[in-house]
This record gives sequence, C-alpha cells and structure tokens, in this order.
Amino acid sequence: MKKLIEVRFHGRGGQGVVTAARLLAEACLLENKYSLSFPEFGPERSGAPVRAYVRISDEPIDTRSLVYDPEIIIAIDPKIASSVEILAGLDDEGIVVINSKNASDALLKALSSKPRAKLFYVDARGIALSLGDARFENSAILGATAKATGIVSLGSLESVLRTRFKGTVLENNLKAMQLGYDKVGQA
Amino acid sequence: MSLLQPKTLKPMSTSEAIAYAVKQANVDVIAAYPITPQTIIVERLSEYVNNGELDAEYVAVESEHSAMSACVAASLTGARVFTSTASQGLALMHEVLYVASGLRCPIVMAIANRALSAPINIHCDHSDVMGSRDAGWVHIFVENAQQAYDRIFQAFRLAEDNDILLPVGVNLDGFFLSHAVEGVATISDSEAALFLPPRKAKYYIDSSMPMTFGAFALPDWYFEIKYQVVEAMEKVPKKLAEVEEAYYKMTGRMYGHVGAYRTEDADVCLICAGSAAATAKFSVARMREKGIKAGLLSIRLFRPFPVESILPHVKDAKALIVMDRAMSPGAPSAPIGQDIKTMLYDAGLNIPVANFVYGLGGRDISAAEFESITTKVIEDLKAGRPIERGVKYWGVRI
Amino acid sequence: MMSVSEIKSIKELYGLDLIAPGHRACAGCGALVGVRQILLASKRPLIVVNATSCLEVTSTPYPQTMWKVPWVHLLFENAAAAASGIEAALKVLSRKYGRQEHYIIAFGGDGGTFDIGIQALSGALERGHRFLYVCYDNEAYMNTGIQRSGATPLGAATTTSPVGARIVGKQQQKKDLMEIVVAHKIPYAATASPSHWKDLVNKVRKAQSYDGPSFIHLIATCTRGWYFDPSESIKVARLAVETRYWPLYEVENGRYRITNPVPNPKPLEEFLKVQRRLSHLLLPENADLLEKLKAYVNERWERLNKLSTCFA
Amino acid sequence: MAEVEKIILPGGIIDRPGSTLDYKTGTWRVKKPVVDLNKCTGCLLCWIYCPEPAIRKRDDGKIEFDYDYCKGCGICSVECPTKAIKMEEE
Repeated sequence: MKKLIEVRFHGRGGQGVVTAARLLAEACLLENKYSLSFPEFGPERSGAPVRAYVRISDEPIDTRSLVYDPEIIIAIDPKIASSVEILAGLDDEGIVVINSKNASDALLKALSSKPRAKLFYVDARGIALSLGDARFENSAILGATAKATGIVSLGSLESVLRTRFKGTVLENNLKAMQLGYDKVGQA
Repeated sequence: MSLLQPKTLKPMSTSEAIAYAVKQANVDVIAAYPITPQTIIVERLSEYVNNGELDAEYVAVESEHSAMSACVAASLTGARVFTSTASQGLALMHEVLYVASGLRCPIVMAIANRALSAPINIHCDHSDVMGSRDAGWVHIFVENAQQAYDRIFQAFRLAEDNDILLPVGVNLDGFFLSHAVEGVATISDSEAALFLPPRKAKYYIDSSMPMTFGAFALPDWYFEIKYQVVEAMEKVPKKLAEVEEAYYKMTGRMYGHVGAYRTEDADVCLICAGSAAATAKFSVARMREKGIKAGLLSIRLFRPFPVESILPHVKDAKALIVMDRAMSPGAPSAPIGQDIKTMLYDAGLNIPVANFVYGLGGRDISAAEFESITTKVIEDLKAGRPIERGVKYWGVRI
Repeated sequence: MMSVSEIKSIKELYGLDLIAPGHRACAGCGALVGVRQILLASKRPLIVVNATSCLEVTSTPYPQTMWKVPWVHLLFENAAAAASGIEAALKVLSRKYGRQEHYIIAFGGDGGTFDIGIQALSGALERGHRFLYVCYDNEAYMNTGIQRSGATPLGAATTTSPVGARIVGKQQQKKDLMEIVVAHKIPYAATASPSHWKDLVNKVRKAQSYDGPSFIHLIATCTRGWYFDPSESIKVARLAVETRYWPLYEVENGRYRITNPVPNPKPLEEFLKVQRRLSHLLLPENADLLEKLKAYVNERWERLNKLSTCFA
Repeated sequence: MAEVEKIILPGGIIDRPGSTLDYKTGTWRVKKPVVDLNKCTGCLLCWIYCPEPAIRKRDDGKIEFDYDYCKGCGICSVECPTKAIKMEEE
C-alpha cells in the first residue's frame, strides 16, 4: 500500500455521498490506518453534484487541501458515472468504481491513455431498488469498492454500519453492501 | 509525542470533537446562534443538553450579539460558559467581545473561521478573527480535530485561572476542519473532571456580595482598568505552558505556542496558521526529500503573539514567507505579516519577509502551491535577487 | 389571577432602599424616583441589570456605586440578553451546585428598549426567562442630549426633531411598546407612573410572582429633556396619568385591566403646557399636530377601555 | 487625576455597595427644603417621591432631610399634602 491514498467521491446532494466517504474513513480507522474524510460544500441543496474526499495513510495525515490526484474515484450517482469529468486527476495506476450496469464506451476510451488504471462497475442502483430503497445505493457501492480496491475489508465496513443503523435499515444496508461486493465487475 | 493507534481513535469531525470536549468540560451555560460552518457544534451541544447528557442551560438566543451578551452575564454570574460562532456572527458580536475581556470573563468560544461579506461566502478564511484581534481575547489556532478537542480543555483551564480571566477563542478553519472527520483520541470523563474541576469564580454576581459590574469609568480610571487586560495577556504564554504541561502529563499530547517543523536549519521558513499549516507541513516534508531547505512555523497561539516562542525558530533563516488568510486593505502588511515584521524590527533583525494573502473565501491551497511559493523565494535568494516585500495576493486573477 | 399580598402603606416600604444617595442623576429625576420605588417593592434577593442609559451612567461613577444590590451593565442594547444569561446561569448553578436563585430586574431606557434593544428584549421574552424588564421611558435619548426616539410623542421637540420653520418637532406618533410586548404572550405586562406609587409597587410584586418574563413600562419625567422645573417632576407624571396621556393598565395573562380609571380626564393641554418640549403644540399654527396627538391619546384610551371591559 | 491608591478589582468591579455616599451631592443645591414639624404628619409621601433618597424618618415619625445629599429639587415641597415643606435660599 502506498503511503497516502486519496479517494474522491462523486454524487448528488441527498445520496449520502458525504456519509459514504465518512463510512469508508471510519472503516479504515478500525483497520488501524489513519484516515480523514471531508466534503466539498457549496450552497447546493438536494440534487446538486457533490464531492467528498477520503485520505488514508499508515501515518498521521497532515495535508488538508482538497484532493487533486486521487488514487481512487468513486461515482455514486449513475448519471455522473458516465461522464468523463469524474476522471480528472486520476492516478496512472488509479481505480475507478462507478454505479452502472456496465462501463460506458466514453469512459473506456478516456481511460485508454492510462493502461494501468482499472475501471469497475456495479449496478448499485439496481441492488438498492431490489431492496426497496434507492438510499441503499452507497452501501452497495462501498461493498464494491472494498472488493475492487482492497483498501478496506468488507468486515470493517460492516462494523461501521452496525454503529450507525439498526433493525431492517441495518439489515438492508448490510445486504446491499454484500451484493455490491459480490456483483462488482471489471471493465 | 506518543502516537496512538488509529483503531483506538474515535471518528469525529472537528466540530463534533469540540462539542464532545465541551460536554466533558461540564459547561454550565451555552448561549449560541447557529451559523455555517459552526452549526454542527451547537447542534451537538443541544442534543447533549436535551438528552440529559450534559447538565447545562442552552440559551437559544436570537442573535450573536445576544449570544455573547448572555455569555458575558452568565460568566459574571460564575458559570462556565461556552459559545461558538463564525464570520458575520463574530462581526455582530464585535462590540460585546470587548465587554467580555474588559469585564474579565473566562468564556471559551469556538470560531469556525469563515470569510466576511460582501460578497457573501460561507467558506474558510481568517477575516473574521483578524477583525477582532484587538478585542482582548486570547486566540488559539488549531490544525486538526485532535488539537481542537485538546485545546478546549486547555482553554477553559487557562481562561478561568484567576491570574488570567480572559476569554479564549479557539479558531478552527471552516469546512477544512469543521466538517473534516478523522480519528480523535479522547480523555475519559473522570480525567476531564480532574483536569477541569467546576469553575470557582472569585468574584461573581450574587446578593451575598452585592458588587457592581460594568461601572462607568471616566478618563481618570478607564485607562487603568483597561490596562488589566494587557497585564493578564502578558501572563498568558507562561500560564498556557503550565496548562499544557499538566495536560501533557495526562495525555502525552502537547502543542506549544507554535508548531515548528524543520526550522533548525531552514533557509526559508514558512509561517502560517490553521489548517493550511498542516498542509504546509506536508509540503515542507516533500521539499526536504528534494533537498530544499524549507521549514515551517505554525502560529498556534496568536494572541498574545508569542514572540519569545517564534524568534528562536526564525532568527537564522535567510527569508521568511508569511502566509495570511485575511486581508488588511491599505495596510503595509497583512495581519500576521504585521506581527512578524514588528517582532523582527524589535529584535533588531532585518530578515526579508515575503507576505502572501492566500485562500480567501475558501479557495484551497495545495502542498504543491506551498512548494512553488517557497521555491521561488529560495531561487531569488540563490540568485542574489531581493525578496519582494509588501503584500502579494497568491493566485488572485487580475 | 395570582393572589399577591398587596402593599397598602408607605410604611411597609420604609427602610427597604436598595440605592444610596450621592448618585449623579439630575435634581428631580423622575426615573430615579420610579426606579427607587420599584426596588423598594422588589422581592429579594435581587440582581439588577442595566442597559447603558442615564440611570447606568449616573449611578456608577467608578469607583463608586449607588447600588446596594448586585448590579451589572454590559451595553446599550443587550440588557434583556444579559438578564437571560444571568437567569440561565443561576438556574443551572443552583441545580448543580446549590447556588441561591435570585429575582432579576433589568432596567432600560426608551432608547435601549423601544429602539436599539428591542431585538434582545423580544428574544428574551420569547424564550421565557424569569425576569422583570422595566423600560423607564423619558421619551427621548436623554443620556446623549435629548435626541428623538421611537418613544418620543408626536410633535415633541428634541435635538434631532427640533421645531423648525418647515417641520415642527417629531413627525411620527409614539410606538406602542406595550402592544409589542403583549404580543409575546408573556404572563404580565403593565404601565406605571411614580406619581401613583401604590399602583406601581403592587405591579412590581405581581410581576415578580410569575414564573416567566414580565414587563413594566414606566413613565420617567425628565426635567432636562421635557423642560419643566425639577420640583414638578412628580406633578408632571401625575398630569400624564390624569390627562389619559399615560394610561395605567396591566395585561395579566392576556387580560387587559385599567388599574387607574380616569373618568374625568383633564384636557391634554394641561400636560402639554407645563413642558417646553410640547408646549408649542398649543400655538394656533400647530393645531393639526395637537389634534393628531389628542386623537392618538383618545383612541388608545378607548381601545384599552374596551379591552378592559371585555375581560372584566 | 485620582491616585491609584486602591487595588483595582478584575474588570473594575466595585465592591463597596452604596459607595456614592462618598460624594456629597448636597453641594449641588441652590435652595434647601425646610420642614415645618408642626405640619408634618409623617405620611412619608415626600420620602417615597425623593429621587436621592435624602429624607429620613425621625424617631417621632416625622421627617428630616439629609442635607449632605439633598440636591434641592423641591419635589417634596410640591408633593407634601400639608404644605409642610418650604424651599429656602441656602
């Protein structure tokens, strides 16, 4: 693992983008890695594009600037997932995880200049809707991220979910996460 | 400083860490008005109070002016008092800030530093606190959630010391810190109670000793009464060091008046405050890997300005780069630049100072930018070119 | 309605002074008379909060104070907020550490209450802190040299509403502060005059019997700003009541009651002619102003009378 | 300028309640009130209307003035129901 891993989340207000970033960071803490998560906020309300960031390191994290060259990019919003802009600054060996049934040609084309970069896709929306609520999307994509990137284990993510949710909401989030983990595919 | 295992840390935003510390500090009165980006702090505190986790009165005032007014009055009544604000809120409090220090109220206030209108902007810069820097408050800047958490306890103990009795502002960068989540090492409630027992005010509003607070002082007395703030301020650096020592014994964590990193042999020393100091540290580490002899001095205690703590770290540098996240339009230097240059003049040092205003209204500054600023100054030094003096505005499109 | 033991004789109050002489208020200051009476009647232990005002300035010339009770002044516009802070502090400190609870009275002038301090007052009333706010109303900014306020009556001459060749005195009617206060649905609000001391002291007792905010609007005659002989300070206050210019009433849990009926009012002119700030209203060329002021006084009285009757 | 002869408490707190007694406002007076004890009924209306207060009840229930503090406003002489108080030149 590199000394400092930087992650950028893309999504829309109301999708739990900031929460997803926080859950990832909290799960990393459980694995005895330092982490930092923070949102990029504007005056936007529900529906507007939102970005959030996570830094993960084996050492205490100093830098507080925004993330410019992420190793990992995660697109929670299916609409944003197909746009090439989400790839801005991606590390040459970076990993992209998108919420989509498949990888779009545009993305594949854009990534062709980075042969060592990897693109993963998971139908997080489909998984969430199958469980009855689109809000389970980000758990599904976090599960996919665990599998695709290996930066965190599914178990740690599950532990964090257990501190946050209860009852059927927890159960469905756990299911979504597992399904995301199982169903993620590489383009 | 001992490093804790990440898995032992609690994930908290800086705002949550502050609220948690305030709860553990067992405050009596919180009077606050919500304003972005400090809102999370008062929301958490309201939850603590309404859930019965903190036995305090939460006064949901109708403005920041009333927030600070109620805080001052509660503090004079002998209560341990906390509030929090940002930006316009601090500006609206402005006149009451002077009352808080003038009446020697040991209030602790978290300030989630944010730009001032106009144009309206909710993001980070230090314009708010810089506009209030002469109000007689102790001001501390933090660089992460851990410092914020720890400083709350230290701030109360410092403020409530009978030799000090000054209000303390704990400054955290809006969003960059207020909304950033990281692992924080916490102390237990019993440790908190031991470090910070209930406030014992010597003088307070009570019929058992009917005193007059806030009398009208004419020219024959005003100056002497106001001078008390200066005397108390002068005692702060030593007292804070004592408070930190006690806190260190308990936690193993200590921050000092300044944070110095690789200053001992630095040709050029960066000076800044807040979250950017953390980014600058990262940048200096990278520069050192490349053989660039840069250093960093972060201002942690800003008022009183800790001249004695700063000088040893910068006196041998060939140039200083002072990074200010606030403007002082029309002034020969930006706020921290003014203090640094005054300090150098008084010490008889003629070290060139490059003063940059950066990051207004939340504009980010990256490690790469710190590197490019520093590299330019080092190149100028090597080439024998004079360091450009006066204030420059980093990254502004003109 | 609360049953509160009524003060019937001055002798019950003698010896209860909470202020000392030697203060620097003008000879014949109506505010000091009213404030003194309020303190005589007040329940104890008491804490006094003071907005910046004549009262504050003249009572605490450092290193002296006229106050025999704990007293605090912070600023001009924040007396109600300061009172909120003290009330909250005592509440929690008594709960946690057994500190004694106190009654709290906040004094503000009309500037500090009608105008610059109305936000803080509104906030404190809405939050329901237990304290008595007293607005001593001398109907202009007397502390800074007699400038108009929201409390200045129509036509009155002040240094910022002078009687000019084109514009004669203040052009607006007095703000109805009581109605603003009553709109907060606090348990008790009343008007008072030091001339009617018994009415006043019993209103103080009543106000303090409620577990919530209460309000007293006190007329404070001002020898300097109203231009009358200091010896007539109480007489002028009494004329204000007797002409129905200053109706004495209370609003207790929303129920209006005129506490001092004035069945045969003296003409308003009796009140106006003894004060140089208003006496020009009696000149023929200012007849329209006089009519408007009379109409204001009459309409208010009629309204209060109706409200009083419907709750009787 | 006053000498700094006493310790200034934090924030300029005044710890001597009622200390305006140090300052004799009686020197402000132009006319002084004089009571005719034959007419005084001891009703204390003068006392309740005194802004200072500079009126005391005597042992016999009638009143007397504290000329150290009486500013000579004359309210008492106007308000006295028996006209027992006259204002006289100093």
